[in-house]
Amino acid sequence: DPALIYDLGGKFDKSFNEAAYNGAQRWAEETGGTYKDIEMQSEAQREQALRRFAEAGFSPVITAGFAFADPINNVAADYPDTKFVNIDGWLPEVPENVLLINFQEHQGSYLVGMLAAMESKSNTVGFIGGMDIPLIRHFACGYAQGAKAVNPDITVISNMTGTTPAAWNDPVKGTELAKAQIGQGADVIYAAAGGTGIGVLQTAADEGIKSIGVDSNQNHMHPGSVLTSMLKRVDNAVFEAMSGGADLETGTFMTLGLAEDGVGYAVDENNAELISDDMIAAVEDAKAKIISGDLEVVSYYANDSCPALEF
Amino acid sequence: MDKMPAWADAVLVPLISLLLAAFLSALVILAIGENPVDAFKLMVDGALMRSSGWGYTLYYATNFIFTGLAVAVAFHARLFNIGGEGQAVLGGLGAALACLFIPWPHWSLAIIGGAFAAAAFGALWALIPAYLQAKRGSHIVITTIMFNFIAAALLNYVLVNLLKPAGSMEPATANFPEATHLPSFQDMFATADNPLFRGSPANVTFFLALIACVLVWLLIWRTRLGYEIRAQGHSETAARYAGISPVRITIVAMLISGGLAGLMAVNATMGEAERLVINAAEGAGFIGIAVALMGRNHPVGVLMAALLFGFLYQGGAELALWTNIPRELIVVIQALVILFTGALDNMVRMPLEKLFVKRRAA
Amino acid sequence: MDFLTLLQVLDSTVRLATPLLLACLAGLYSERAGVFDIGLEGKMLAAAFLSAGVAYVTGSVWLGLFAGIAASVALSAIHGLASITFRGNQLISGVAINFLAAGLTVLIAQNWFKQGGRTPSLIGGGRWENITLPFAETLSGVPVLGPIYAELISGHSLLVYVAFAMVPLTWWILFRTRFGLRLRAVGEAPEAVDTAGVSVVGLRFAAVGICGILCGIAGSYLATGLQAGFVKDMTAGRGFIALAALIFAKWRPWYALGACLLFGLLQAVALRYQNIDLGGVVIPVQVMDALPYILTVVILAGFVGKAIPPRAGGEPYVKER
Amino acid sequence: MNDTVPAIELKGISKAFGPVQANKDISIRVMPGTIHGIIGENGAGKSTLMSILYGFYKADAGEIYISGRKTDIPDSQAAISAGIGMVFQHFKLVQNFTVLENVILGAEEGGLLNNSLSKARKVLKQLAEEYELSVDPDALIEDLSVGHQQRVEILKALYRQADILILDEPTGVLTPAEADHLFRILDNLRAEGKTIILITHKLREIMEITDTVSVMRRGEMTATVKTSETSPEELAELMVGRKVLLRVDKKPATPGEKLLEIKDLRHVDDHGVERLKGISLDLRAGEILGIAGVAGNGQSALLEVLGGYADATGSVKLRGQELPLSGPGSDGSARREAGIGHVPEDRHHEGLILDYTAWENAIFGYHRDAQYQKGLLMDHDAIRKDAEGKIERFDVRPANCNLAAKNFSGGNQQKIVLAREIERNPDVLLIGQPTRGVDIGAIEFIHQQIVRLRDEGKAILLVSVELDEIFALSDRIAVMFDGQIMGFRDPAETDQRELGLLMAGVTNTKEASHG
Ligand SMILES: Nc1ncnc2c1ncn2[C@@H]1O[C@H](COP(=O)(O)OP(=O)(O)OP(=O)(O)O)[C@@H](O)[C@H]1O
Ligand SMILES: Nc1ncnc2c1ncn2[C@@H]1O[C@H](COP(=O)(O)OP(=O)(O)OP(=O)(O)O)[C@@H](O)[C@H]1O
Ligand SMILES: [Mg+2]
Ligand SMILES: [Mg+2]
Repeated sequence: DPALIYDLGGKFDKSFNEAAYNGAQRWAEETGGTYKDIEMQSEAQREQALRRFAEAGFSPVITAGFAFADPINNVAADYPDTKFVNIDGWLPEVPENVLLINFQEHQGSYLVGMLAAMESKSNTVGFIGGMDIPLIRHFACGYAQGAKAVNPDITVISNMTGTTPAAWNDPVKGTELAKAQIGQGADVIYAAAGGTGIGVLQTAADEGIKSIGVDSNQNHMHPGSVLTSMLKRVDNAVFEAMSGGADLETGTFMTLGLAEDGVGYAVDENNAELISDDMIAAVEDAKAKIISGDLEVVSYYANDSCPALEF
Repeated sequence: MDKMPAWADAVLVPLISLLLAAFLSALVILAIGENPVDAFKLMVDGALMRSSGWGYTLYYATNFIFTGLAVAVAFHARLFNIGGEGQAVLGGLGAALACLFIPWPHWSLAIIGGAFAAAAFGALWALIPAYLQAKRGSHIVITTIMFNFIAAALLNYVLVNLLKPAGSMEPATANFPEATHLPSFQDMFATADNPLFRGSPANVTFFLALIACVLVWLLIWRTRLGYEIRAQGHSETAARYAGISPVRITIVAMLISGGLAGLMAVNATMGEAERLVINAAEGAGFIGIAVALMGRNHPVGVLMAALLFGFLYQGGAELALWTNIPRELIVVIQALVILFTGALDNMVRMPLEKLFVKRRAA
Repeated sequence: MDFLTLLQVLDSTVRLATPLLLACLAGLYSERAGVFDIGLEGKMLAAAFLSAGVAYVTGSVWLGLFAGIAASVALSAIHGLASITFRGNQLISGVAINFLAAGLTVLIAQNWFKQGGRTPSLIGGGRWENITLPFAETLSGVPVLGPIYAELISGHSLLVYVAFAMVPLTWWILFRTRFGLRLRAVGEAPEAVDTAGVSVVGLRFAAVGICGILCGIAGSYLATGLQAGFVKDMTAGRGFIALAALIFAKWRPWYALGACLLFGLLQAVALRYQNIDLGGVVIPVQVMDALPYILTVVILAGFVGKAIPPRAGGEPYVKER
Repeated sequence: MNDTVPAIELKGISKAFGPVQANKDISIRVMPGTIHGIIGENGAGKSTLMSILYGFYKADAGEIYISGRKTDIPDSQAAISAGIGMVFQHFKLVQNFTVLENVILGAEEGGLLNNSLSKARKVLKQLAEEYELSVDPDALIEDLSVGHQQRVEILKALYRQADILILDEPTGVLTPAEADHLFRILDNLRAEGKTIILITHKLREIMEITDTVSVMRRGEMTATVKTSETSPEELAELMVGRKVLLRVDKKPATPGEKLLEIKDLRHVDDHGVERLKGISLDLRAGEILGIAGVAGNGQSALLEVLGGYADATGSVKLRGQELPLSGPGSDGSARREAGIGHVPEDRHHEGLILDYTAWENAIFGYHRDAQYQKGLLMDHDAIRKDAEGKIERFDVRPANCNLAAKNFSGGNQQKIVLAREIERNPDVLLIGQPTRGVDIGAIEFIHQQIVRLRDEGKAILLVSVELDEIFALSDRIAVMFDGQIMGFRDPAETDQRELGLLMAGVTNTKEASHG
């Protein structure tokens, strides 16, 4: 059986981890298979959980969150018969039995940035990140590029919640940051902040502005207020990994972008009325160009800086 | 005349308190729809029936021995050091700096250097509250609580702005050099055909903790300083009469206490993570309070209580792994142990004392 | 910083100061009566959880409030039992209560809602509405005072106004009523109260009970006023900041208001401006985070006006050894 | 008023604190309109008995009758309703409250304070005039002298319209003038028909003011007699259980060289009060200098300064060597090294660590001596042997050095302290209250030891509140009053009356005693 390990934010963070959970659920429903899952509570537990699952014969052992990359690197060699999968992680060398899956978040963020700029009437859009790490700057950078592509004069305000993992789980701060950005004129705010984002979306709904969700489809949380969600198809990744089972190809990096449907934006009944056909047309056009290579969204990782946004 | 024989005070009271805590914990497990007996079996199985389980149990116990001793030493001078967490955090910083910036040729030297740095940083972090208590009468409980938060902010700053390798996602230092990695129990005891302690973090620091137990015992019951610390703890006026300076004892006891708490970092950073992560102390500073209370501030008691909590921690992790019982159950058990052995001590003691007084009268 | 930004920062200060103020006043009652309470954090947390849980299930924020208060008062009762009835160590009891709340909230939340230790988001009647004070709209045009009234004073939830009203009320109770006189006396010299024929135990339990109620309101405000639901560990150290504020305020109600507003302001500023650039010198956000604690240590050290706690504080009242 | 029904009657009161039986089956009757004295040694159970009557402690057994009616007194409220007021040995006042607030506490009128305060202000003014009990109603207690604090306690009782007033050792902390004032007030109260119970150690006071007197010993009531039909000697005998013979056999002193020279010694305590106001005295080898004085006039401070745990200014020379009076080298261990031993006044809080075993206590203060060390550690065997010797020589019972100090009786605790200090053979021995709460047999032994030390050529500074003890032991007597020495006297050429006047601050004793 496969096993799934969530990161500290927990299974029901309405975001990243929940996307992983949804993928696993879908797999279970479609195949009738069973899987084991667990939420992390502390750093020291990571390696322990990996080992215990490997020893108990689970494979693949799928982990959500970059922080598992190092522990996997440590344990992979001890359990050659077990396949390990990690989402978002990076290792200089990928061991034989490990698969690392990454997403082109900047591409998806670019698209929702465009939508934000088209929606904004105040010419100001906001971004609220969780913990200030390169990954989140990577999100913000794509978002800012998308917004500026639509409207070069637009102001993009960006705030990070904090510098420690606690920043992923502080909705009170999310609310205050959202209020601050609204005060500065923002009328669309993109939250890439895990549980903190719940506070951001809530506040946007309370204050009558638009918000953009992240990772999972969060449109349903405040129908009519959540403009869209930047989908990071962690669910697909988990689904694929589980489906792969024993035959899963490992020892490599897998990168999922727009082309692979690994990222995207969500349109459903909750936000259909918010997004006009013109908006969809513009975004679909950009999406096609990105896939074809005609349009390049600069990655923050390329040289640890962003052409469209100062941090 | 004592109301109760010493053995009752040292063993019977904590034992009954512990049973009460265990009973309530069982009720909690029942309330969330699980079977306490199965849960207990699972914990025993995961923590004690496999060598790697022992490896985790002993790893956690090592942390708790240090922080428990830290609280105990301060208690002997009637100082409630609630700042073990902050002191351990600073200890981690000290150990990290020693490992990252000094080219140690071999782990045996690195552990000495790292331990020294960890103890020194922990002690220094305890020094300020100690000084303020001794010289200005600032309540040490409040100042050490404040210093826990200040330590967290400080470590956060240092990790994020100074020690984090460029491009890293986590607020953590780079990995320590190979030569500072301490031998784990696996390195020491596993053979080719018997992979003992595989993958578990227990390491040579455990022996350091045992040595610390012996040294603390010698210190408190066999040295002049310990004699003076206890005297001060029992009666400050008498201590002053005897020429024992309260300022000196307060500061020295807190330095030792902070140093012991800091030593915890040798286990957690050098022994386990092999780098410094943001919450390296993981609450062990607070568990030290429970450990010291249960262990009646005696190193042997602390050792036993630390093993018990190590078992709870590892067993709790196993529970979380295989059942729907969240790991927070351990926090609840810990709270109940502190409540019954510490705060509600008299609830058990008063009736017992009555019983003994009556028995003697009869 | 322009006027509007300033208003917003102050507005945020009011919101962030409210839970601090309620918890601080809670601690004030307890500690003025001689029972130290480092369990403010735990009581708030428990209240936050149960108020959110009940508000979600019933859809009534009022029922949520009462449930939150009940949870907090229950922990207060444990504290009272340990430190008043059984004359245990008040600090240890406080530590235990903090752990108990941290563990139980997640345990129960997980068992109840199966959402990883959080409650579902509250909607509609499960949350406190912001109250728009009369004429806020019409007056907002008036320069300076208009926006201050409309933005800063108006538009908070009921509990914010309750918190601020508690300050003069607490002052009046402590210094103008029989109950207040006895309460202060029992924190200074319980034997004087005892020999005056008033029950020390009764008074202390009353104080601890009030402390529980106020902590309950504080927790409810966090989960159902400031936020729309409970998440694990959502008090995030606010109980300890409130404790710091209490010392900073030297156990006095009006000073408590000042201290909580100051600490709230620090949080509001730290949130908006991660690193503050003071003409070349950059103050890192971590300094802002730690400032309440640092200030408290400075006050405790007696370098800036000494904080003298109630004389009998922290000691159980023991007549017979 | 019915003169045949007692105002108070206690029947068979018993009370145990854990294993300590503080009161054993005590019965007592107090007639209305009288002053009833209670005497007894320290720890005899006087305070306990009165606290039971006042509802502070709960008796294990026994009955209380007030004016003939059986009354339950489960708490102080009940006692107050029954018309009982009590002034405790240790005042029960809220230090940072005003006098007025303290007076109304627990006796407020209604839920708000305004009314109560203004009413109390009026009543207080009345009482002040009626009984010469004036205190500033708005002063904070912490700013008042002990005498005034005591007035507040009495006012508290009178404000509650107490008919029965209990005073527990009210004069222990008062100057003679204040004590006289208090007695005048008590006289007035008695004249008004109030009933008063007065606990005291001072036989003089008993003889002076009481109508009847009860004697307690070891938790039991040994006798109740009419004051007019007894004598101090008889009372003393009743108190301790056998004839008291406070004479010590000793040869005349042969004072030698000046060992200790004290000049202009001054000390300010933690509350900023000057406790020593320029003390000068010499102490010679082979003499016992007794210091007499009412408690609280600086004797304790003098011992603490000389013992090294209170800072002072001025000059103290030991064999001509200047001793530092503050900072490094001025602590207790430095003094011990210099050759000054010290038996402190309070064995429970200073002389002993009650939780330490006897052998640990036997080196307390000398624990840094090389003879008790073995390398880095303490040499427990050596210390035990040492302690066993002391215990044997001083006849400490039980002779078990592994027993915690708290498990010895007061007298035996005192012997442990004495053994420790005397066996050191210090050049100078400071002794405070050597026989407080100690039984007669032990007193004789302790006195012998002190005299033996003197005869060996040591200098002894003795502080005692017991004038009899001062007379019995001293070769020279100094009287302290208000932080100063009022004069030196030769015990053979003075008497208790003269010393009493000096203790009250009257220097012109010859005139006063004749006039
Ligand atoms: N609160 C208490 N708890 C335990 N034991 C007590 C308490 N109060 C008094 N005792 C013990 O009870 C006995 C009688 O004490 P009590 O205070 O009544 O004596 P007393 O006659 O008033 O003495 P003194 O003259 O010293 O005031 C003593 O052995 C004392 O140690
Ligand atoms: N407050 C107290 N707490 C505990 N034990 C006490 C207390 N007061 C007295 N004791 C114990 O009670 C016993 C009797 O003590 P107490 O001082 O009354 O003895 P005693 O008969 O008066 O002897 P001595 O004449 O030598 O003082 C002793 O064992 C003593 O340790
Ligand atoms: Mg007494
Ligand atoms: Mg005695």
